[in-house]
Amino acid sequence: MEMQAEEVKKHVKVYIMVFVVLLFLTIVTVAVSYLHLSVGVGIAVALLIASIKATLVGGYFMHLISEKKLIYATLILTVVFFIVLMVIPVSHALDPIRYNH
Amino acid sequence: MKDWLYLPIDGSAHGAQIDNMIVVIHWLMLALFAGWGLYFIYVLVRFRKSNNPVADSVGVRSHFSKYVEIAVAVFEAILLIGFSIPIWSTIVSAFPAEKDAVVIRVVAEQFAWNFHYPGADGVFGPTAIHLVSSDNPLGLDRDDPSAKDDIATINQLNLPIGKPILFYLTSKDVIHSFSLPLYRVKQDAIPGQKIPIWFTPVKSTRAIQEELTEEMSIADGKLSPRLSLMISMRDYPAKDGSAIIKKGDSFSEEMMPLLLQAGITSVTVAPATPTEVACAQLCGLGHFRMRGFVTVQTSEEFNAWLAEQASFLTQ
Amino acid sequence: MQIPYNETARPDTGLFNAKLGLWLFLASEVMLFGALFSTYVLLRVGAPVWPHGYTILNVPLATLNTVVLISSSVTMVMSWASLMMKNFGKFRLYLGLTILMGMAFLVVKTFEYKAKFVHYGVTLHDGTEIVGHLEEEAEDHVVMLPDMKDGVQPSPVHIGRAQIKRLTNFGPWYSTFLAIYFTLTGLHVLHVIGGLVVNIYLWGPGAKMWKTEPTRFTNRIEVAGLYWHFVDLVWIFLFPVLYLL
Amino acid sequence: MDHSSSHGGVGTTHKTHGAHHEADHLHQSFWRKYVFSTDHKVIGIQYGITSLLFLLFGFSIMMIMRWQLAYPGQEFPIKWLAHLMGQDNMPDGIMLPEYYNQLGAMHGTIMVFLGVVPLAVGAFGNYVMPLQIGAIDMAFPKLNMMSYWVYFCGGVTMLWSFFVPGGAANSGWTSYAPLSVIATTGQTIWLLGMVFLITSSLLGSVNFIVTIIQLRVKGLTFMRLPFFVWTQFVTSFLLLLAFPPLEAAGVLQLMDRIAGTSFFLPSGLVVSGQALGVSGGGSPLLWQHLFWFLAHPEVYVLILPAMGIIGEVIANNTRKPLWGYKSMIYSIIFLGFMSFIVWAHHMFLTGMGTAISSFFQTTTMIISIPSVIILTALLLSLWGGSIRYTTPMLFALSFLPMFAIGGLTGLPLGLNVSDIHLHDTYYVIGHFHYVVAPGTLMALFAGIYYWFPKVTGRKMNDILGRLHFWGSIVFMNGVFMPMFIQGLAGVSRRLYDGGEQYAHAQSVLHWNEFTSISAWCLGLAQIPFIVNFFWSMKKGQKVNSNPWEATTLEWAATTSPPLAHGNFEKIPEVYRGPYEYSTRGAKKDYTPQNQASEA
Ligand code: HEA
Ligand code: HEA
Ligand code: CUA
Ligand SMILES: [Cu+2]
Repeated sequence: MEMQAEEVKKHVKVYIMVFVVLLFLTIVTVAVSYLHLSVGVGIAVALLIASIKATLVGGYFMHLISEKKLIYATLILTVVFFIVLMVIPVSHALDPIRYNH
Repeated sequence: MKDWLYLPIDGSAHGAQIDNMIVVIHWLMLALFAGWGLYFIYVLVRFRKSNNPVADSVGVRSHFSKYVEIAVAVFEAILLIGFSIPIWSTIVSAFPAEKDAVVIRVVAEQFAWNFHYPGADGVFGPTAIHLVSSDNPLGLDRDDPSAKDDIATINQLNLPIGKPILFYLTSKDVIHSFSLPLYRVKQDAIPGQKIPIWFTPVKSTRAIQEELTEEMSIADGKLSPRLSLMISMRDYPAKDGSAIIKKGDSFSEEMMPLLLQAGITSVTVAPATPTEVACAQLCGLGHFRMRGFVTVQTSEEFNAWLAEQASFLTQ
Repeated sequence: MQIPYNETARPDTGLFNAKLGLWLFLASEVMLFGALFSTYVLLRVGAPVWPHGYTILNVPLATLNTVVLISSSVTMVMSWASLMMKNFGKFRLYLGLTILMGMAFLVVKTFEYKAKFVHYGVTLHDGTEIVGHLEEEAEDHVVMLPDMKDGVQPSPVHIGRAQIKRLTNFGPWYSTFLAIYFTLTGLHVLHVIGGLVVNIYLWGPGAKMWKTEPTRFTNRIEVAGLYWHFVDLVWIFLFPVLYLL
Repeated sequence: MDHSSSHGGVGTTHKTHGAHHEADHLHQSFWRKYVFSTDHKVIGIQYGITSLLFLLFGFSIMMIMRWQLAYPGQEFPIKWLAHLMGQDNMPDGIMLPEYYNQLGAMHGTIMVFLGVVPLAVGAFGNYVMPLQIGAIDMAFPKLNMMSYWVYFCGGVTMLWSFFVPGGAANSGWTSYAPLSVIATTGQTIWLLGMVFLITSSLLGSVNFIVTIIQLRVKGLTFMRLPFFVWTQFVTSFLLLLAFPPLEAAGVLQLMDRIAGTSFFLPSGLVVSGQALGVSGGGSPLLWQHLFWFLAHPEVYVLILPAMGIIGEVIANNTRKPLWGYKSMIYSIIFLGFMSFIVWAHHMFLTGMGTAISSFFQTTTMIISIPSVIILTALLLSLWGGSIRYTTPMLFALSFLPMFAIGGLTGLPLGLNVSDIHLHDTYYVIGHFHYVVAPGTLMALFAGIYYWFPKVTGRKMNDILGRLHFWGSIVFMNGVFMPMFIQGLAGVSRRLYDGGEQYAHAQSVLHWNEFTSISAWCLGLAQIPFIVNFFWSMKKGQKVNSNPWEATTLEWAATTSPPLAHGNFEKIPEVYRGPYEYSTRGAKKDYTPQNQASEA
């Protein structure tokens, strides 16, 4: 592997910091849920926090901040299809031409 | 082209738009196929090994193919923007107002079509699951005032000619597909959803029957499955003048020898029920026989039919 | 005969085979959970009412589990870092901790599931729904102890069988909320179990490889770690989506 | 990048296909060598044989169904076969509607998931692709073996489903809910089988992508890859990203069937007059979305490897490079990408407003353009060639007009207005069979005739091959052309009696008999192939390692068959593009990729 032991030591500090932030964000998201915000705001806040946490895990624990191009390309492709998959079935379900009863 | 394509008779106001599109697309397909097909045959002959022992590694140098591809793309764009999108937005996603239309609920089930007319008051009575029974497949609450005059039929759909018909389509169990091939209507019936569709019939069932009238040979003296779906379009008397079959009647096994004895070897017939509801979506073992009948008639006939149905209710 | 780039990275891609393979696998996993999240959204927007997760599920336990899983992710990455620093003893310790926390997660989950299965809901013909514990189940009636409401314990209710439209426990069949809850978390639990099996193998018999092929072994830990972090990542979304919203 | 020196066996030159090597592996037991082998070639052959048997099986059940369609309600003439299928399914030799539906669903499932894809990807991809990129094996040989065996379990599971109470799945290969949720046990088994098949495909696609990216030999850049490898590459991405949503859907449907959930069941269902005692609140359309999210990319999985084979065979038999190689590659990449956003063209009539349906018909029209470009490039590749009418070439050439018919008939289906009349009719059946049967199947046959010498060291017989070709092409058209006529007349698909009861079907009903007789003749036309296949293995004309004088590595750098483990005596190096045929100034009319200078 290209990485040297010295470098890894530095990484370890980062891992600990990330860990602390993750714990903190967990507490925040639980605390926010007790505020009983309106559904829309609640969802937005919760998803925002989850996304930050996911970015931290992906970026540092999974080393995505310094990964190879090939992996970025694969993940970007996946994310595009993921979004398609999230958006289209729902928009069809909300298509005004139909009524649910 | 339309005749070559075996498209069935079209009895609806909007159907011609669908048919035209099918025809236009098939012209495009034919042109592409014929053009490339001729090229293909030419190439296969000209560049066979014995005729052209050494290949030219570059091959085609012209940009002709690029223009063909662009032409195809342009043609598709025209079909999309010029035809498909605007037609869809008028015949599928825009609807006549309920007050201007004949409104009918269609409830599909394994394996029958229930039609629900609101009756004189124009209001559909409420339905409930626990009321569903074999006598009341819709689960109509007959105690409710608005349901008192509602008419429910099974597999028989009567429609007045020339008026927009607005259907609300749903299903009790699985997905079916409500298809009127001769009126170019098709729409899935999905449980839990109420999907509106509409069309205007412009040809009556009788007129279609006239159009489909044909001569059919009965020389083999058998009642073929096909003939059993037909009605006679003429009276056929025996030699003694007594009627074997009258106009509008269907054929039976017994008639066949009689007809032959009378020297009749071919008969003028038309489909008994040319306008049908077909179920187009696989819905179980009875999918193939989930067939309903459409009768498109004049407004007078339609009103008379409604009145007749209403009179059954009061009994 | 050795397959090339099992151990070292291919220069033009900068990757060894298993790492690329695992990322591709994770891409497919994203689509798998994506479809389920899409299902969740679709069911939710289609539902006339959708319960808040915290009214049905146990948020403190889930918070605990979140902390456990996040911690296990850290120890996982630390175990890899220990190998990078050639410290096999620490590696064993950290990977061991990861495994223990993975198991703890499963234990907590078991309690959560069990609580659901002894929780009942009854729907009456008039549409009212009573939720609580089943005290008594007789031929002609049942007795329900409704859940606490605003800190007050309501008294048990006697319900005649004739009134009941539907009486079931809080299994996946109870409602679409519980259906998607059990499916998502169940699938996630299966992923945790899969990760545990791999980690236990790498902690135990698989660790022999460190002696013979240390680089390949480090690669393996890195790849196992990627998977484990992904499992953590899925939970990071499951937790707010199911419990908090 | 040069790894050939690092490990034993690879760098050293063996004298002949041979002795030395066999000795290495003599101690391997029969099981390790032929059954649980990790050698990509053995696995490829395993996939090949299994999938051909499934193709034959899928075709056979369709030949039985075609009797019912031609002569509805009449006794099946082959008594022992009717007997074999059981009194419950064919009492007195007359097929029941339930059974017709089972056979129909299983025909679709078997042909797609157990026949064509495993043959195109599992067999050809596994056998040929590593050779074409100069790899000694797949990147993960053990995983490769697992893919095959998981596929095998999936196949066995599917066959088993015929024997459970109520028989096999009967809700179509599309398994639309709620019908599939309330169906008999066979559906559960079908779902289990699908979980196996999906898992197998996922393992396989990861392996393929890693192999293609990581194991290309020195000098083999992406733009020097044979077209076939490119098609396998894109195909693997489709499998990788499109299958998981179906897996999710399969899990949800299993939950609905086993755990009593209501993912696909809306509230208020009444089945056979009885209210269904479930919570309700689900969505039947969700299944369709998740299914077609896979199934549309899946149809390109059916066609891309076929196009790859066609590209190889055409370049080789015209003795010239593929015309527009680069544009073909960009086209398949674009095609692959677009195939993820057209799926709802299967759902135009599920209640769709202008906005969503316009989006999907637009993407559908856009996706037809790369197909047009690929086909055009293949057609133009013929110009200036020196065409050799070998057996594989005949099959490859027939693919072009057949795929054209199938593809062109996709257009009226892709425009929602014309789809109103054509949806769920035999027109759709005609459309896709033209692409998968006279299209893909003919390409797969081309591949078998083309690579047979590589696998066995012997050529298949040309006379039998021609017999097979003409019989197949004539009767395939006999089977599928009338379907357009019936479809335009409005005849629905999946009708047990072939439309006998419907008045609007009467004028085109007589075609059913014609179609069925063509199908049976098509069956007969396969006999020369089956005979040829087995006869040539033992008795076929022996050929050298490059009988077609081809340029790509599987021919140019290795023996036939390639060495049992490791493929190559010496790992080749690549100096040029894949199809350097008839290069000016070269001595021979082909220059292999691994040839350093144009001597
Ligand atoms: C290999 C499989 C395959 C391929 C490649 C395609 C290709 C296409 N398909 Fe097809 N399709 C299926 C398999 C396939 N399909 C299956 C299995 C179904 C049914 C599933 C079911 O319901 O059970 C289906 C159903 C289906 C539908 C749904 C119909 C319905 O249910 O109502 C639609 C609608 O848009 C559609 C469209 C298309 C289009 C636009 C293409 C385009 O990609 C085609 C593009 C190609 C061309 C436009 C040809 C170009 C021609 C030339 C350049 C001329 C050359 C001439 C000579 C050589 C002479 N297909
Ligand atoms: C890849 C997909 C594929 C293929 C290749 C085929 C091939 C064929 N199909 Fe299939 N078909 C489907 C996929 C496919 N089909 C699907 C998805 C459906 C829809 C199902 C549904 O409704 O849910 C369908 C439906 C369908 C129907 C409609 C049924 C209905 O709606 O009720 C019909 C009707 O004729 C039919 C016929 C045929 C015929 C005659 C062939 C022939 O072309 C078959 C030719 C086969 C061969 C030529 C076999 C060659 C193999 C060998 C010779 C083996 C040799 C063995 C060794 C050497 C060991 N098919
Ligand atoms: Cu109802 Cu098919
Ligand atoms: Cu499609």
